[in-house]
Amino acid sequence: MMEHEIAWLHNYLTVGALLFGIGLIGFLSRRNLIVMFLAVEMMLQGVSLSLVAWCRFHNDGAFGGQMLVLFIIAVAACEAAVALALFLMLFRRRGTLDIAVWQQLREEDQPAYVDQQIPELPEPARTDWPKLPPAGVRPEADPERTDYRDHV
Amino acid sequence: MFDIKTLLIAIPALPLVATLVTAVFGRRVLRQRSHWPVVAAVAGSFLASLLLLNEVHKAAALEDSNQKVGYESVLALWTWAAVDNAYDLDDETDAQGSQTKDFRIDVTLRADPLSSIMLVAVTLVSLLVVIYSIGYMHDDPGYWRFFTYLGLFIFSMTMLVSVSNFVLLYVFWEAVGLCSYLLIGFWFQKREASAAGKKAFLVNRVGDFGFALGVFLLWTTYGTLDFHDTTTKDDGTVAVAMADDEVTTAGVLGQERLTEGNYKTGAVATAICLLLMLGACGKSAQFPLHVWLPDAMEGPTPVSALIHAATMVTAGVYMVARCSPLFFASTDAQHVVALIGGFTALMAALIALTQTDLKRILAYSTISQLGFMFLALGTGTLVGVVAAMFHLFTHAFFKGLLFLGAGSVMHAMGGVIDVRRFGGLRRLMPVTHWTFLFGSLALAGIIPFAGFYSKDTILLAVHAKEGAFYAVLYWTAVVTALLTAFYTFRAFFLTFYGDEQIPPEAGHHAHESPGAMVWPLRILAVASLLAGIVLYQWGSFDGFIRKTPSLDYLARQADLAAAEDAVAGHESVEHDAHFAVMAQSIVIAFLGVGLAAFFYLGDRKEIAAIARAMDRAGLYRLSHGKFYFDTIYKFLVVWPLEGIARLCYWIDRYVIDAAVDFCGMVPRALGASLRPLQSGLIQFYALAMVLGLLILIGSLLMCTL
Amino acid sequence: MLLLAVEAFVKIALVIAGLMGGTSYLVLLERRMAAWIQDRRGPNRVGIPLTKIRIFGLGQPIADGVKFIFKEEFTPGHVNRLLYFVAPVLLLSAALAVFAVVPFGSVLPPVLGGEPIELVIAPGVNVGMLYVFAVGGIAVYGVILGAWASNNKYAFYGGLRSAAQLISYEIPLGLGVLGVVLMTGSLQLDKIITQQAAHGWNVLVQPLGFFVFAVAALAESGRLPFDLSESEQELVGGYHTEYSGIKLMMFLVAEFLHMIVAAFLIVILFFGGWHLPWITGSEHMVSGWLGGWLEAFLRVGVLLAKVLAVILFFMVARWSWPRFRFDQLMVLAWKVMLPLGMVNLVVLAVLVEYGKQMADALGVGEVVLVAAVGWITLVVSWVVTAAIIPAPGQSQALPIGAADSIDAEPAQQREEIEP
Amino acid sequence: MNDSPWVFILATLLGAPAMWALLPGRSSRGRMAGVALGSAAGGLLASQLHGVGDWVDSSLFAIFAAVTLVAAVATVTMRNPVYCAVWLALSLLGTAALLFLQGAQFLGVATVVVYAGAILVTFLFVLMLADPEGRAPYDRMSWEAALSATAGAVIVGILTMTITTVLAGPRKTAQDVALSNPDGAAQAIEEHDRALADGVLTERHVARFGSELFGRHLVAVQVAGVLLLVALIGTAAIVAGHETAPQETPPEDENEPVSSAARREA
Repeated sequence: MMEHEIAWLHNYLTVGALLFGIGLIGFLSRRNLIVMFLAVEMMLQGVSLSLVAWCRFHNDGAFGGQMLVLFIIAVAACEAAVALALFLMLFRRRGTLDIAVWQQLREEDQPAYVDQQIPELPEPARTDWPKLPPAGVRPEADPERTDYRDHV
Repeated sequence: MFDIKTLLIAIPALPLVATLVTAVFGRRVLRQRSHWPVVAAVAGSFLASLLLLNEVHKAAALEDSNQKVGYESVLALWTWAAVDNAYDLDDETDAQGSQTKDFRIDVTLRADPLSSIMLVAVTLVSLLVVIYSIGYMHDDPGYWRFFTYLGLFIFSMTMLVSVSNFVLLYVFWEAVGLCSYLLIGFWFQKREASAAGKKAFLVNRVGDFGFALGVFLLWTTYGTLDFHDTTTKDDGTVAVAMADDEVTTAGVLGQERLTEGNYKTGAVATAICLLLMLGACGKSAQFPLHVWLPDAMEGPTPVSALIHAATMVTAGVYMVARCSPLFFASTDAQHVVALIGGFTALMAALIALTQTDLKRILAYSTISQLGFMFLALGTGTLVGVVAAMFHLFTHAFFKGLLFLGAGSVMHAMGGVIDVRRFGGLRRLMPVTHWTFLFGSLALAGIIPFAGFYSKDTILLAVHAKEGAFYAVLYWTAVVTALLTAFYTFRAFFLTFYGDEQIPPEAGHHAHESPGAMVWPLRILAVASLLAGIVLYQWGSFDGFIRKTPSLDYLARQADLAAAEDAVAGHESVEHDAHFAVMAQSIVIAFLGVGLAAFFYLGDRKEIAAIARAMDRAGLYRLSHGKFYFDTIYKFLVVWPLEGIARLCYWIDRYVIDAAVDFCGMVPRALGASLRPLQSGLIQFYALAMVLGLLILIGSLLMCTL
Repeated sequence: MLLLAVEAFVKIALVIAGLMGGTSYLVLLERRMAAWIQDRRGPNRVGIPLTKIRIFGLGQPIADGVKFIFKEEFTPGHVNRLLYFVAPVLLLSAALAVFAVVPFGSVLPPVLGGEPIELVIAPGVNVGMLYVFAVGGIAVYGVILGAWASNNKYAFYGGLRSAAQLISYEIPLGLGVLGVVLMTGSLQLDKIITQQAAHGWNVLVQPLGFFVFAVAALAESGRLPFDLSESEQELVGGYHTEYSGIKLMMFLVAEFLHMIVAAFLIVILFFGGWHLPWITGSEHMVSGWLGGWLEAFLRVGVLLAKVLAVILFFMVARWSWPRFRFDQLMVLAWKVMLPLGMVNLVVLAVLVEYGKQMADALGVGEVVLVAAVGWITLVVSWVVTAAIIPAPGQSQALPIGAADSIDAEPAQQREEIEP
Repeated sequence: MNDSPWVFILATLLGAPAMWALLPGRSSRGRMAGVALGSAAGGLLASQLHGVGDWVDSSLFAIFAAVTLVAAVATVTMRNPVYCAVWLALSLLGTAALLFLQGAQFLGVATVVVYAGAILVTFLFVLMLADPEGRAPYDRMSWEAALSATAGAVIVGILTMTITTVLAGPRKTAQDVALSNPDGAAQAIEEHDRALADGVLTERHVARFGSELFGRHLVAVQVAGVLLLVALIGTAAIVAGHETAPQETPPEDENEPVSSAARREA
């Protein structure tokens, strides 16, 4: 029924717009390169939803909207591969995924952006390590060579 | 197999290819073998020129019965530029009834007696000079560069001679000028050499400017710049006109204009001729633009021989000869040409008397001889023009020979060229001595050497003209001939006779030059001896070169005049005059040689006495100081120009630059205010993009709703 | 509607029960196979509890299961609790979800006069084969998240290896499937079976595709030549090092389920599914004796027998071949399997497009021609590959990390030369 | 259709501070407030949803949409990047389900296979390799959270308002005409459903999709293939060319662009 078709379209476009917007916020505000990229993928998903909705609304027998989404997926795959390679290179250079480290392209006389305050990590909860049986002497643990990371 | 068209293309193409090869591979691959491509190419060109001469000779002989004026064969290669409706015919219509004409430049080559004989002379001298250079330039660090430049020059010169169009003529006119500049300044580390190159270039600019104006005036006057006639075909293409094409556009020196004598007279003609003459003065070093040629001797001696004696400097003569119908239309212009030629000849000879630099003596001699040629051209008669070309031809040989000989001496003396510092070299350098003697005899005009015949024909031509003006010029020429014989043998005796004296710079070089240098001397010596007799006595040069269309035109005019004269019965008078002039010329030549022998083979005290006497009168200093032309130019031209340049510099620095700086300040200030936007933070840029997107969507929304 | 729901529910229950029971007894079977291969007896003692009846150790799976369920479930203190719990559940559900589109027979004759009952949980899924891939892709998360959440370096290495391996081998797997899909023209598994029943089994027609697919499927199931993610000798237990109790059982069952899925897919895609010539008929619908019931059950039996045969092959393979090194694993995926899959696909595409014309021109049957070309392709590519890829002894590849130590010294020298 | 743009504006106004509060850098109490605000905004939006077909479709849509959006918000706001990726995977699954609901079966599966199965796993891989702890300081900060939240909210507001106003505007289609005629309504609906079943909702969806893809869009497919190949080669070149690239020493100059976070890392 036509009313329903409009409702379908309306709902999907709303969800698409929201996905796009949330992805945009994520892209703008997150500092981790990879999380930024995830946000971009989310924006693409928002667009894909809208396209498919329009395809259905117009009852497009040629699947125009869906085709476009398919190519979006293909391009996203390329983009992901190249971006990932670049991220790896950046990470090898500086050992961090922080995007704010890469700001050399600013004008020469401009001051660098420096974070004002870094929220402290909450103190990790005390871990109850398993106790050794009484027969043995507890070995001296080398903090540099622990098998466990201190926290997840 | 070797038809005229193939040969015409081959003659310039071979040196061009050689130039490219040498330019590309010379520095790294060929190195001390850089001469091979050029030698091979120029030898090929020379052979092609000979074949071309032969073909043209045969063809010209066949043409006799035809209606055409002279013989010419034009080869159109491609269209270089074309502008439709470029020329307004003011109230005239051409054969198609059109009010306007198209401007087009075709790359065309022509073969006629004048160009073919020039090509032979150019390529022969080039070949010998190139071979000579192998010995002269060996071990020079710029060996490959020298041969590249030489190849480029030979290409340009052959093109200059064979093009059939004023624009291309101008192009290659400039090209040879460029080569001249490059080669004068070949040893650019030497301050004098680079300054001389610059001077030559700048002085030539004055002449070339006049030449360019002349070409413009030609275009507006005649509506074409082609030498030959062209025809418009049905399909709109333009081609070289053949004999039976009906609709043709008359070229400046084309058949149609020549047969009808359709040349403008009066002020326009005089203006054209004078402007062209200005160009010729620059290139051929005539007064008042002669000052660059002596300084050009700073270049390597083969260059002096090839460019500044035998070929390039004669381009002016060639051009005036080629355009003789234009000059024929203006008596005033003829007078100017003759006056300049006569004056230059005398002046340069006077300067040459006292110079001590062997090459400069020869340079002033070249100026003087070129003056002779212009004097002959200034007569405006067929005899005169042919005489000028004849002298050009022979002069190329013996002046090339003299320069090469001087180079040989210079080579042996370790670069010393001052005649006061060496002497008595005849035993040390026998071949150079003998060949130099041949050249000197030819230059002095001793019978039966080539110079005698050509100079004699010039004197005859001038003598044949009536009127006080030409009478004065004739006696000037006679005096000049005397001076020529004197200074030539002065140089010869100072160099090769007297006590043997070798400057310390010579070192181990003080011996006869190597074979590559000696053999060209021998060949040129033979040419200097025989060229005159062979060509003059058999009359073949005269008869052949008259087949050139522009000269044939003169011949027809002369025939008309001769028909009138025949009534008056001048024939025998001329014949008598001929012998008189010849006798006079012989006597004068021997007189000059004798005087030189008297002064310079004998006791030097007499020279000193005369020199002191001359000095007291100020004459010696005047001559030795080259009539102070350089100083005069410095006061009249250089200093005012420098003043203007300083003024311009000041204006540029403090007015124009300040304005530009101010203009630059504005965006800089703008940029400074916007610079914080370039924060380098990627997310800031993304935010800016989003804001832009918002504005875009918002405005779209406003429009839609 | 209700009937449909009931039917689906019954089928789901049947499949899950069958899979769970089958898995537990396959574990027993595997242990017995291992014992047989290693010339020992294996678990043969557990029978009916409280009696002395041993029945060849058939009670062993029940005992194992009970032990797993009642064992203390120890959760280390340093794990990321949420993902630590989610991972096994995710893995097991993904492994089970694959069976939604995998048929375990053809159809049953109509019971209540309605439509015949399809012996697959979700009949008529257009994208059947792709669905398998999608769910397989989700399964990777179970491994990698469990490994990360364990917060243990052995588990972490196992997870990373597993992720790389699974992603890499999905490509040859897909290429192998594409050949079949190209022949069939459908992604639905039951249609693929019907097509083979009509035109011959794919294993005869495209042996190269079968080879590629079988190797990739073995790698995807993570069994021994390819079990780098959990290799006991290096990584203790790989991604489930820190797991115990029922969560460990979930991982192990899921692993077995992967193998079963691989076996099912190999059988369905290449061995004709339920089809056995001259015995089971070749139409999708059943007919014949007992209203078709006999044929229907015969088909189920044939299918399961084939699957069991493949599983047995897997088990023999497990105890016969040594484990790959990781770089060899990657070389095999990207430099051998991928090109071979491409070759297979290209050859098949040409055959599908021009096979009929060529067969007519040569005067042979199309199937014969395609099969001949397929076998020639296999032989040729095998020879070429063997010529190109160096034998293990001559391999230039170095273990990961070895290259760094070799390069380290020159790098230092370079730094000294270039200030 | 009782669409009122004001509801969307209100939801946007609530959503922006909700996102701001949820983004990294706030206290946990602020996050609770963010969750509350976000739920309110979500509820407002949900009230604007339209019924689609029968209750099964409607509820399925509501569930999938909720999963997608909640997972999306979680993706953006999680402090631990591994969690971000996992939530994005869930969001992608929700998207895939929504695509299925629209009849785009192939795309749904492709999304899961390519995005969730390959791309995201690779990212997870790198994330785990790069920062196994997941406790980097830069993940606990955001850049200008308020500004970006506002920008995103404004975009969403504009988009949704456009949707409502445009779709609610007067439309004259054949179906509308039929709908205005009560007698023809049933027939029109039937016709439309049949058309849909023949069109995008066709039984043979994948076959039709494939024939369109390799028919009309063949060139685009080729181009996409070339693009993928180029990306493959480029990636290999980028990574392989710098196998032994030394770790860049941090610049000594204090004015150089190193955030304090990076310095702490070092």
